[in-house]
Amino acid sequence: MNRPDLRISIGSTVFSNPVLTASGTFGYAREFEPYLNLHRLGGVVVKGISLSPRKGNPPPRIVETACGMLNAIGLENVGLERFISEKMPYLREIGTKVIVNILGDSLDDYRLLAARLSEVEGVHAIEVNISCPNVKKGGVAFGTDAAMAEAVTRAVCEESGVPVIVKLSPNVTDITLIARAVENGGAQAVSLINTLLGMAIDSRSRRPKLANIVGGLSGPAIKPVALRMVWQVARAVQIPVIGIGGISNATDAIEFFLAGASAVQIGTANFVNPGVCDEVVRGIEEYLVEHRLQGIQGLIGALIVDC
Amino acid sequence: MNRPDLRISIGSTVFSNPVLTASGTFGYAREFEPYLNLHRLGGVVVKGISLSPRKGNPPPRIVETACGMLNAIGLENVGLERFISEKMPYLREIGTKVIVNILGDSLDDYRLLAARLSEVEGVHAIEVNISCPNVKKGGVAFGTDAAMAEAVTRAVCEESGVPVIVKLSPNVTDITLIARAVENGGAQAVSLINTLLGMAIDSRSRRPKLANIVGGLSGPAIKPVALRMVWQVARAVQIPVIGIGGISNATDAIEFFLAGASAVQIGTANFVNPGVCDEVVRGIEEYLVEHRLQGIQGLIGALIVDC
Amino acid sequence: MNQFQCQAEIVRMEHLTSDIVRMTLQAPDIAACAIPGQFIMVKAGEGCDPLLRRPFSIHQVIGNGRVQILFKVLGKGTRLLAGMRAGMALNLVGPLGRGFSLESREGFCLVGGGMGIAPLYFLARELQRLSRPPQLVVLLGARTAAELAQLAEDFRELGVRELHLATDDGSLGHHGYVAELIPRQLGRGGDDWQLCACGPHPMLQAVAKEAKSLSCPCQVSLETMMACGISACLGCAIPRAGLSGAYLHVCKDGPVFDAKEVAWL
Amino acid sequence: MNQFQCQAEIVRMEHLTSDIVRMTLQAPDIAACAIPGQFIMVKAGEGCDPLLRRPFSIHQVIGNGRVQILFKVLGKGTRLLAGMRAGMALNLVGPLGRGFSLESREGFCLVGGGMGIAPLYFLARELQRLSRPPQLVVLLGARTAAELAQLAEDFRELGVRELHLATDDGSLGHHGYVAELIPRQLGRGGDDWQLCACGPHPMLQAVAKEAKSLSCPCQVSLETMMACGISACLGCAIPRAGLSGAYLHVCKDGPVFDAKEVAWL
Ligand SMILES: Cc1cc2nc3c(=O)[nH]c(=O)nc-3n(C[C@H](O)[C@H](O)[C@H](O)COP(=O)(O)OP(=O)(O)OC[C@H]3O[C@@H](n4cnc5c(N)ncnc54)[C@H](O)[C@@H]3O)c2cc1C
Ligand SMILES: Cc1cc2nc3c(=O)[nH]c(=O)nc-3n(C[C@H](O)[C@H](O)[C@H](O)COP(=O)(O)OP(=O)(O)OC[C@H]3O[C@@H](n4cnc5c(N)ncnc54)[C@H](O)[C@@H]3O)c2cc1C
Ligand SMILES: Cc1cc2nc3c(=O)[nH]c(=O)nc-3n(C[C@H](O)[C@H](O)[C@H](O)COP(=O)(O)O)c2cc1C
Ligand SMILES: Cc1cc2nc3c(=O)[nH]c(=O)nc-3n(C[C@H](O)[C@H](O)[C@H](O)COP(=O)(O)O)c2cc1C
Ligand code: FES
Ligand code: FES
Repeated sequence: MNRPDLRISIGSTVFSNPVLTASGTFGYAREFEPYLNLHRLGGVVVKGISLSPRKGNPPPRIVETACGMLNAIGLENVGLERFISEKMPYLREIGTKVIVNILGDSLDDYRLLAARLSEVEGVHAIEVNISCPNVKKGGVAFGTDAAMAEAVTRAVCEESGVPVIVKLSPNVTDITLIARAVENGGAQAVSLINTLLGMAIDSRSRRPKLANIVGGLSGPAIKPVALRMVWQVARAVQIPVIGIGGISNATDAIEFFLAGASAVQIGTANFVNPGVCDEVVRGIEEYLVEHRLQGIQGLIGALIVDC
Repeated sequence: MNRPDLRISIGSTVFSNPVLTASGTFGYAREFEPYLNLHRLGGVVVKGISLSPRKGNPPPRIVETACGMLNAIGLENVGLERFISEKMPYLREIGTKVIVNILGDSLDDYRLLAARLSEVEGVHAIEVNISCPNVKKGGVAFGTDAAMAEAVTRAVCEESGVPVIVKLSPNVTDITLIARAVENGGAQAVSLINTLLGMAIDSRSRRPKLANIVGGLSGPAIKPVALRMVWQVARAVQIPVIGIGGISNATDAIEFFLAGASAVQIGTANFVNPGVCDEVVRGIEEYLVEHRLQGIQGLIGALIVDC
Repeated sequence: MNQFQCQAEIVRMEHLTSDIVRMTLQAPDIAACAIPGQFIMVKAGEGCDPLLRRPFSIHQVIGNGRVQILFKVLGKGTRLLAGMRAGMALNLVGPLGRGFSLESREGFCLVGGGMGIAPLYFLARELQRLSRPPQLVVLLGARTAAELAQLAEDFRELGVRELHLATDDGSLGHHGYVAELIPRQLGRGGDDWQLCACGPHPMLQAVAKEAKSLSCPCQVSLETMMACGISACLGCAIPRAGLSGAYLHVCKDGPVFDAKEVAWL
Repeated sequence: MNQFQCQAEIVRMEHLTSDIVRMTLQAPDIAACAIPGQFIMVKAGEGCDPLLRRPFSIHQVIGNGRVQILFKVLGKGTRLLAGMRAGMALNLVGPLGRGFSLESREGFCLVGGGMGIAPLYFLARELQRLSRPPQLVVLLGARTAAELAQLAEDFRELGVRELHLATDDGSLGHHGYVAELIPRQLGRGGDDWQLCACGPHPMLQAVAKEAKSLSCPCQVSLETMMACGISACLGCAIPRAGLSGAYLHVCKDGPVFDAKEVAWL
């Protein structure tokens, strides 16, 4: 039997395999050079980029929870121009697809980011983080309102020359409504989930464990919620779904494919095992061979449900 | 120093301490007789009761996840009348407060349950599970819509002669909106969180691990989300808040008090350690003594937040 | 109720094969009142991963207040347990559930497959200790000889003479399933005999079928996922026989059931 | 980059006190390129509770490709590590971060408090191995004599003659904080000397203050919560000196910093 075909496409971009890194958990890729073969990754999603550099939140920024962690990094990043001049040269070299995660305070921010980035050589797709607060709407997150989510998607799609992925927030009543709005807005794919909003308290000092009080929950703890949302969204939209949330090994990834994901992103697990992405690619390949599947397409949405 | 005062009240009901058991995780209390002093509990919240008996979902009904579990019991219960005749006599005897959790398909169900139960001797409060689907509204859960949540609260409060606690679903965009609606509806307290909707898949068989496909996530994994929601709701309403979600020991409980909870409920931890509730009561007492607090009131909402 | 939560010291660890372990625990309260077919819930590991206790049949109750469990390494819980050493302690809850009925019969035929053999050893011993011990036939099956050798030896030492073995690979005894041995052995007894079976679900199904065709009463010990083991979570439901659509609960109504109570899907 | 992820066998476990452990690991790649002040990230336990790796300073690099860490049992990660036995394996990532600068000076004064002593042993040894070894003063502090005795002995065996001790309870050496020993010792050196400090934050703060008033250059090794240790999560931020409001990252810009870089809040 030939090696199974791991390729998937999002819009016009073809990925050699469906294993991507999740934004904010893989630095700008170089940090992982000692631990895995970067060119074997399906793609790298870089840390969220804003128009201007951001300093991020005061420490403590992270805290461990049961099978998970909370982070309140505060979207610290080098800003658009330094990203392009300092980080892109290396990213172009590694020979894998590069997806730039963008974030803004307003529709204009998103528009400017998309326009500038999609001109940059080596940027293969844009992922729009809509979990950020919309400053003009009193800080309500773009991603928690279907109309705002659609508007920001449309704005980015109008400016972007590369495929646009919209990353959904799980902190909503009905994620399929947001997913459909975003599909209407022109997104070529959705990725989900971003972190669940959580909090931790130190009973000794009686203070929040994060300076920001609340933070985003990630890691194995959230996998059941992520899997449920991916399954719901995959049945609600026509565009490809990228599954994210607590994926730590190939078995986890396969569960997301079965639920309907066309690709996966690995986040927190990179911290625990910096070589994990390589292992996941290999594990998926082995599963496909063992189960006599020609390629990843045979697995996507292949969940067997009676009734 | 005297023993610290652990009493709290909800409406007219005074609880000897703030440690309650969570619905569906403590049977009808008798099951735990070998493992703890039932009369030392602040209160027992019994398994959700419906008008007629329910058989529940087909198996498998539970599955373990990272630091948590999913359940799709399907609200199996003996029904209102058998509950009153078979379970209440024992519950009256144990000398602790009894809260009956109720669930229905329609406003009328809730009304009938409240009217009948609040006449029963030994029922000290009613907890309304609004995470159930509203059959008349196409199965959307009562608890995911502020207007429906308010309506069901009002219906129960009109009929009930005992304090009414409304139990909130965490599967919403803004839980403070629902909490405020429920407060408007006349609830004497809110309890939160119910389980997060999740899913698990078996990669070998390619089937969902639960016959019901999706189920409710509980246990330590959800504690950060629960704590965040309790903190948000406690600042949004005037009525007491009962904190629920992943509480496994006294330290966890204290975190919820600091976040603003007036009482806590212990759920999944009862399965892991059937004596846990006793330990939590003792641990809270020790904490209060150690920190020279006269009573639990000094802890409620006492989180120190700079700025 | 005779149920206890206790911290039990591990007295002995025996690795019967690379992945089958017999663990002896000092648990006097449990030992004092356990009956064959009952189980205990064991907390593996300190943290909350794995979160839930794991159920194990009581394999043997021995003097000095000791109980044994016999288990196979399957996942993270059993892997943690297999890594424990004598002197360490485990938290136990038990004894739980409804065990085998030892009601007087001319003979008992015990059928065990894989780790389903665990409770049958305790059962065989208690049957032999009855004031009027019934005839005893023990049929044991496993995948391969290695999994069966030590256990068969134990039954022999117990004085069980009618012991017949089966392995999936034919490396010991009958080459095939253990349920296939029943008709030959129960030729002698009809409804004066009692079948008691424990093992994988398909095996129990086959045993229940044989029992029906031989009109022999049959008790089966079932497994399901369990969160609590004490009838609090209602997670351990299995479909009840008949058209009511209702459920039995393995931790309370079982784990031992009359085969007729169960809907064999 | 000289960084590795490896499965390392535990060669030796030494329980220095009831809660202080020295662990020797076979990790040739890491041993070959580590410098004093660098750290490794260790995965404690198999499951995902605890989830994240734990950072530990490299305490010593010894022949045969071995590294040592020295740690105190604080929570579940260190408790799991303390329960390991020789022969077992741990997954390591390292060596990580920016270590101490050994740039030539007349003398080095090493100030360690509690487990902050760990990296200073490695540092002291490397300083003595320089072609022109500087003068060396080592000041060690701990809560009580028991925590200090073995470690002080180790520094003595290394040939450190200027070794001064302090304990919070006065049970060994100076009764008080170790930072209080600095003025007396650094009377002899001014800016020709280099202070190198590692320990609890308040201690480092005190050392930085002394360094400033003595105009002595000062390197401090800081601790924060870390998720990755490899500059990927940005979780390990600490405020940078000056008014910019910007942050340093302990795992990449540190853990060793010039005390002047840091905002001492
Ligand atoms: C009443 C009863 C008695 C049992 N007696 C024995 C015995 O004597 N010896 C023995 O080896 N095994 C026995 N089992 C099965 C044993 O409980 C499981 O093998 C064990 O829980 C697996 O745990 P794990 O963490 O190693 O595996 P996991 O990683 O959790 O899962 C591995 C497999 O085991 C199954 N499993 C996991 N948890 C449970 C659970 N709580 N209940 C049932 N199945 C589960 C899963 O379906 C999965 O396929 C018994 C089960 C029950 C219900
Ligand atoms: C660069 C660096 C080097 C270190 N070197 C040593 C050393 O040589 N010897 C030693 O004993 N300790 C060292 N530490 C501290 C050590 O990492 C923590 O003691 C350890 O992580 C505690 O883990 P735990 O699971 O036992 O405790 P937990 O239960 O996680 O927490 C106990 C306490 O330890 C702190 N802590 C937990 N995780 C971390 C973390 N990832 N980083 C920092 N602090 C944490 C928490 O604030 C908490 O108060 C170092 C820390 C850093 C950042
Ligand atoms: C430390 C950290 C930083 C993150 N930063 C970003 C970010 O900048 N933009 C974004 O869209 N998501 C960000 N995320 C969310 C992850 O990309 C991912 O959606 C989430 O962590 C869930 O996946 P996981 O459970 O595999 O980590 C961050 C997550 C973590 C843990
Ligand atoms: C097996 C199981 C059954 C439950 N049944 C009910 C129920 O009948 N009614 C209800 O309101 N909540 C029910 N719950 C939710 C719990 O009461 C609680 O809100 C939730 O489990 C979170 O708390 P925990 O993390 O401490 O378990 C159930 C939870 C579990 C695990
Ligand atoms: S396992 Fe909980 S009710 Fe049976
Ligand atoms: S620990 Fe992750 S960036 Fe420093």
